[in-house]
Amino acid sequence: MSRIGVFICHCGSNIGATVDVPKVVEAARTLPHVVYADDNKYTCSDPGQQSIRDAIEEHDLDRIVIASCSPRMHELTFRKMLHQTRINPYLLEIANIREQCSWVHKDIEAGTAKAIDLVRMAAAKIDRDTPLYTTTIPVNKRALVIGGGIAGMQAALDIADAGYPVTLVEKEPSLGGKMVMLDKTFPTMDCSACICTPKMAEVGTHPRIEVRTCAEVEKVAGYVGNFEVTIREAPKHVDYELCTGCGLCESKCPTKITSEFDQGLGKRKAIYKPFAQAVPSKPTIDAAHCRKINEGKCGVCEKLCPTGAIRFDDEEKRSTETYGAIIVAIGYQLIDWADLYGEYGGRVASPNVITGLQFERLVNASGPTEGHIQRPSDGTEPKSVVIVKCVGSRDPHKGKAYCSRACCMYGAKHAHQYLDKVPDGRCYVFYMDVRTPGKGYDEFYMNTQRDGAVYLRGRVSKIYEQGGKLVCLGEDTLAGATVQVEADLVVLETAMVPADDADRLGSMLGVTRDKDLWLSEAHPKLRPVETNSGGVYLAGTCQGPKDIPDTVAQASAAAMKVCILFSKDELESNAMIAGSDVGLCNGCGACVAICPYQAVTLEEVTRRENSVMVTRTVSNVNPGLCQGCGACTVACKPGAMDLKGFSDEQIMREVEALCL
Amino acid sequence: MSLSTAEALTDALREEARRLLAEGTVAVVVGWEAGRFPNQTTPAFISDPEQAQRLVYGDYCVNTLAKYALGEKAAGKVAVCVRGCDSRGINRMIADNQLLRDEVYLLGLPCSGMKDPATGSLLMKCRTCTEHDAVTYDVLLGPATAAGHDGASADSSAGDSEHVSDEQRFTAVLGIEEMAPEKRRALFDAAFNKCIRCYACRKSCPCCTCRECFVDQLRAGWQGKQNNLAENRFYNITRVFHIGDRCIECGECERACPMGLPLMALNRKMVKDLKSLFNADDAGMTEENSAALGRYDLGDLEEFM
Amino acid sequence: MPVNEAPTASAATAATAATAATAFEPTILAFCCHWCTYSGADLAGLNRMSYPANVRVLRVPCSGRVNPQFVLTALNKGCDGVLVCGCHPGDCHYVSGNYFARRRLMAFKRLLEFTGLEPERFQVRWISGSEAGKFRDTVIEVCDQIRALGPYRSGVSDDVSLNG
Amino acid sequence: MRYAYFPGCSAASTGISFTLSASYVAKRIGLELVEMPDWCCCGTSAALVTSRDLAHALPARSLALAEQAGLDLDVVTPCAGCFSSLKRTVHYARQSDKNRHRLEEIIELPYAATADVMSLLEVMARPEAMEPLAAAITKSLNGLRVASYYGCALVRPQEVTCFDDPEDPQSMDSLMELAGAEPVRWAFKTECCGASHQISEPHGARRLIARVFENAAANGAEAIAVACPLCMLNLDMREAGINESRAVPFDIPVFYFTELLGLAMGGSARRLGIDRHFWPTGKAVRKALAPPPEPSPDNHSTSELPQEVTVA
Repeated sequence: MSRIGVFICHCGSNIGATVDVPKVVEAARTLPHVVYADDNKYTCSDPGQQSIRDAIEEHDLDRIVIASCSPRMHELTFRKMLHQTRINPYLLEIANIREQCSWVHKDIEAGTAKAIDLVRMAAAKIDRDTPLYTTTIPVNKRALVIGGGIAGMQAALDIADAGYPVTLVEKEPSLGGKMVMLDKTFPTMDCSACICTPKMAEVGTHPRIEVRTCAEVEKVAGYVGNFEVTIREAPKHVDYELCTGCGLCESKCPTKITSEFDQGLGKRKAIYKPFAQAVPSKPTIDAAHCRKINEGKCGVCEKLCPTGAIRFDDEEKRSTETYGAIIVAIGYQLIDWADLYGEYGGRVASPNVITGLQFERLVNASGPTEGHIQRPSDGTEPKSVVIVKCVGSRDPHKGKAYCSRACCMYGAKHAHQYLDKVPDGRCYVFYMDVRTPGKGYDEFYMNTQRDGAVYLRGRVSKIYEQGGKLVCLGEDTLAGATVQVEADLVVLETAMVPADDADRLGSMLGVTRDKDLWLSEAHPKLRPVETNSGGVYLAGTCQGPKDIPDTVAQASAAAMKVCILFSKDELESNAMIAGSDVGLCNGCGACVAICPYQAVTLEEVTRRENSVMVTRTVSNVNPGLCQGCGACTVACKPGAMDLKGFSDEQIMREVEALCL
Repeated sequence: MSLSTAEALTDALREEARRLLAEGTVAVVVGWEAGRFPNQTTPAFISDPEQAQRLVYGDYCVNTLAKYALGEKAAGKVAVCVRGCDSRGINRMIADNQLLRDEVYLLGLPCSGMKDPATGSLLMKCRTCTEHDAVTYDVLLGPATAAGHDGASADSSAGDSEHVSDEQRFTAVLGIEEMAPEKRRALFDAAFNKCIRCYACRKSCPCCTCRECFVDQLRAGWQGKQNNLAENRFYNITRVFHIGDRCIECGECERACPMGLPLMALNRKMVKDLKSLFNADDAGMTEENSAALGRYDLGDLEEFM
Repeated sequence: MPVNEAPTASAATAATAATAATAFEPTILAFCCHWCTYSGADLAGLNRMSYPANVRVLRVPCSGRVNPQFVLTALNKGCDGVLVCGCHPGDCHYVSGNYFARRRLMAFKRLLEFTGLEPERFQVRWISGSEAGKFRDTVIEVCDQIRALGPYRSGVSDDVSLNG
Repeated sequence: MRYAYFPGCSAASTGISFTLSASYVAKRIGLELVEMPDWCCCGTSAALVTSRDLAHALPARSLALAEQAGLDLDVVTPCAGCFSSLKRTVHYARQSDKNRHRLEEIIELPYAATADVMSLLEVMARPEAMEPLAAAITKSLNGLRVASYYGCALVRPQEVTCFDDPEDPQSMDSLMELAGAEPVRWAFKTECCGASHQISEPHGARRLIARVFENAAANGAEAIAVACPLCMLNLDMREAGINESRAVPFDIPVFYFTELLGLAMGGSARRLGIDRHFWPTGKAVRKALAPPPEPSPDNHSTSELPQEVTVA
């Protein structure tokens, strides 16, 4: 028999003015199992809470109903109060007789009747409440960071500096991602390599960071605190223990292939380091183009290698390890504009129509042209350049509807760099709007205009080759005239789109994607680095287009979230979660598909039923993942699955109490 | 079907049953055996090869056998005679993780619709059946009817067209939908009043495979035990909601109901809605669980905004 | 008026029906999801809006938690109307709760109407945490509709319709 | 290959050489064109500017009459303007029954929109036409460098025309290649020729024609092939006028693609209507037919012109 205590709050006059509180107290006393009812001026105040604690002792109460303001206001307060008593903090029900009663019903009689009903409902429900306890889940204090760009590196460094071991998985042969490809970074124009390579070196040498290049995540199982991750490492064909990085092999290798790192503008060998400052600064063999591996000929590198580090028969390695948290930092890629913009030349466009990243490689001192801006077609220095912004961005008809945020700034940077390196050159920038939302951003844009960049507000309608020039037809909407510019080089600032494996990785980690396949954060404003999948965090452009300052800030934020998770040995799980009654469950699995958190799985159990040992599958809820929404309980026909705190019986009691 | 076809199929069935039982590939064969009168059959569970003689196949094999497999599988592999409805029932139970495909050995039999023992005309459930031939089987004991429809003797009202159109399939539902709300209320109140809560509908339904039905449990407010209109309505509507998105339209519930409640009208109302609202596919056609209420689509119709 | 008298209508029911005509005030149960509609209702209180007191709000974690059997129990035990409210699809705190709720309740609403229930007696509405006005207007609208319909008889012979 | 044929108003007037050469080629590849009974003006851009209903109803009337006559064949029309109007009507009618009923109401005829509409170019570029074309071609055009000019109406709007690539179409190029000419890769395949603006806004519009010639010349085109009487008119008739204000005049004759196909089938310039052009075509024809079986009479420019047509 439960012994219920009911406490009605006046909340000053907020409730008392339009609800006859003493009458409600009177009515409460008549309710079944209610052994004590009282009212307080301010229940949430300290004396108010003390009066409840005293009443619990004095009247040996075992569950409490508080009729006051909305549970959204003080449910937590009163639970904390119950922690200091012998009553389980979940044996508490709150009747909302302020926001949903006294404040909205002027007529005292109707208000009071409703308040009594609400108290009766709460008392009926609490009669069926059971003590609930949070369970604990062990937390493996090892982090996994996917993606070795600036986001992944910053996150890995922060976590490692906080004392936790990190594994950093990078698909390419070297860390650095897109940032290390850039020449300068806006708005301060400090050289990208100068600020990125030290970070790469720091990550490469950090005692608690294990870098795995040419590696990809293949499978993720488990849940927050206990992820079982399978990592597949592609064969490097070089033994990094022996290799000293002398580069002799690379210099002598006969095979030349277009370099992906140089965005197709330069060449690389079959055994290569993507760029000079690569970390790890050791080469890998590109098996697809290596003559020895494919045709059994050559093998020059093996002969020359002073330490015998070449391993032609290297195999791919798979390892499965446990991690407590995962940070996704897989970055972005540029949209494939050729299929979308036939008017700029499409697949048969002139080689002198290049993307922003290709321009970065041209202007970069360690790039294929040692920093000289040359036309890819004939290597001559372009005397006039046209920069076209929003190619694929803000264009729902042909490309993406969103703005890629960073192109206005790096567009201005490209103009500035060009005018800096070709003093007698002319630079035109076609734009719709110039968006410079950061510190020092607009000043940088003004400087670029002062350098002589001609900003023409209008879209380019057509680019074609005639007389050795690239004729750009467009308009200048401010002057109200069509414009024709003949340029030697055209730079298209193309849209950012998610990396190729974003979709695959998202589904593996249970992270939803938005309509453009960016990974979705838990809440756009309040939880930007978390996801709906516990223990999985986002950093950088994988969550949406952004520039380097935002990326680094998000990386440190994600790292902090991981550190919060690791600051406790165990994770306290949500108390009001679903649970399945093994006796009733026939393992039909209807509940499994409902759960957005993959918290419900079918497990095999062996138990004695009607004196016979039986093995069958039943549903099982993982307390670490279940968030307590209850959608699975409705899918369960026999009612085997029930939600603690909002169980079928509690709700049915509440419904009955309302109707009596 | 003609007498000669019936006899041929019966012999083929007996021969196959005897072989399977003799070889020990299956522990029991579930089929039909003759009842007291010529136009009657009753489910038969044969485990002795000699007894295979008792099996028959003809125009009056009205029971859908799928659910019996659950009861028999403890003894070992079960051979079940399957037509369109039975095979979809087997798929249903496989999709609901209650049965494994290799726990049953399916004997495919052609079906051109069974006859009502009382009237001799085609059963209502066969009149509106959309899938005469077995959708899955291990062996086919006769030519599939979809190809050759020797329905010379079949009741003409079934119409020769093998595929029943949606109008025919949902005639009962459409008829009731057109009635005024009060008349619909009166119709179903009268029906629910007659319900004696014998749960034959649940017993014969391949979707109803819970260990303990919500109706049998003792839970506050969950389900009154009284046999009155309100609690009968509660049971019937809840059962339809539980199986609505998995119903294979075999019509057994309505056929088994001693009080003649329009159960298929209720089930098919939900099947029709789920088909038009979320283009749910017909249940039990494959072993996958394609229950419409177990999934969602971002582009679903919106009517609650 | 719906044909609602069970064949064994007792005298008591006839008497209560007579008094009902004058002062019928419906009892309406509203399942509101904690994250959106419940906070929308609180906001209505914060803004001191006013709406009829016929509605009793029952808080559930998500509209996906609302089991059609709760609705049947409510109607059987004397409620005159049931309202289920939740977040707008896409805003659900639990990602997909209201998508499942939408499909279930669309199918269930048609099933109830098929067996004769007046459509106004069971309604579903997506109301976000900031739509206090929409919550008030919905409550007012539902109350007016059901007041016009009169008490709901679940058809039990010893029908104790709370207000009829 | 049997189609209903919608000639359009220019077929017997300004586009006569398109009709002559098209019928010449059609006969040789077994393309049967059955003229639609009592067809009327397709309304082209004039109707569209006036009222959308008018623009849809005019072609609908012709299509409905064809249906009534039991001519349930897809419709072929040589002129890009007619193609654009008829195709827009079929697209509008097939979008919804409401649209179709609205048309039926206006033209007071039952109209089921069963027949689809295709341009002559689209029909001739189809595989089943390419085989007989290849067979019928007896002489190669000796690598005559031809720039194929598609204009705007044949390929845009893509959702309605559903024909070839709106930015870089290839169908006419493949026909030219088949005829032994060398298709030129150039950038103004689908740019506007100024259409009727050449009349209402001559000063501004002439530049549109000039840049087409410029880009063709810059890419070494020796001739331009077109598939629309209006493109033909604007390019061929006004080339002389444009040359007056140029230091280095263009000398690029303009042909209907069917004329070039006809030449490759051994057709004579007179028979194909090539002698009716404004800009002299002799040099290009001679190169195409070298060694010329017999010197075709060279048409000298304006003197033979019917008096009423004077060069603007």
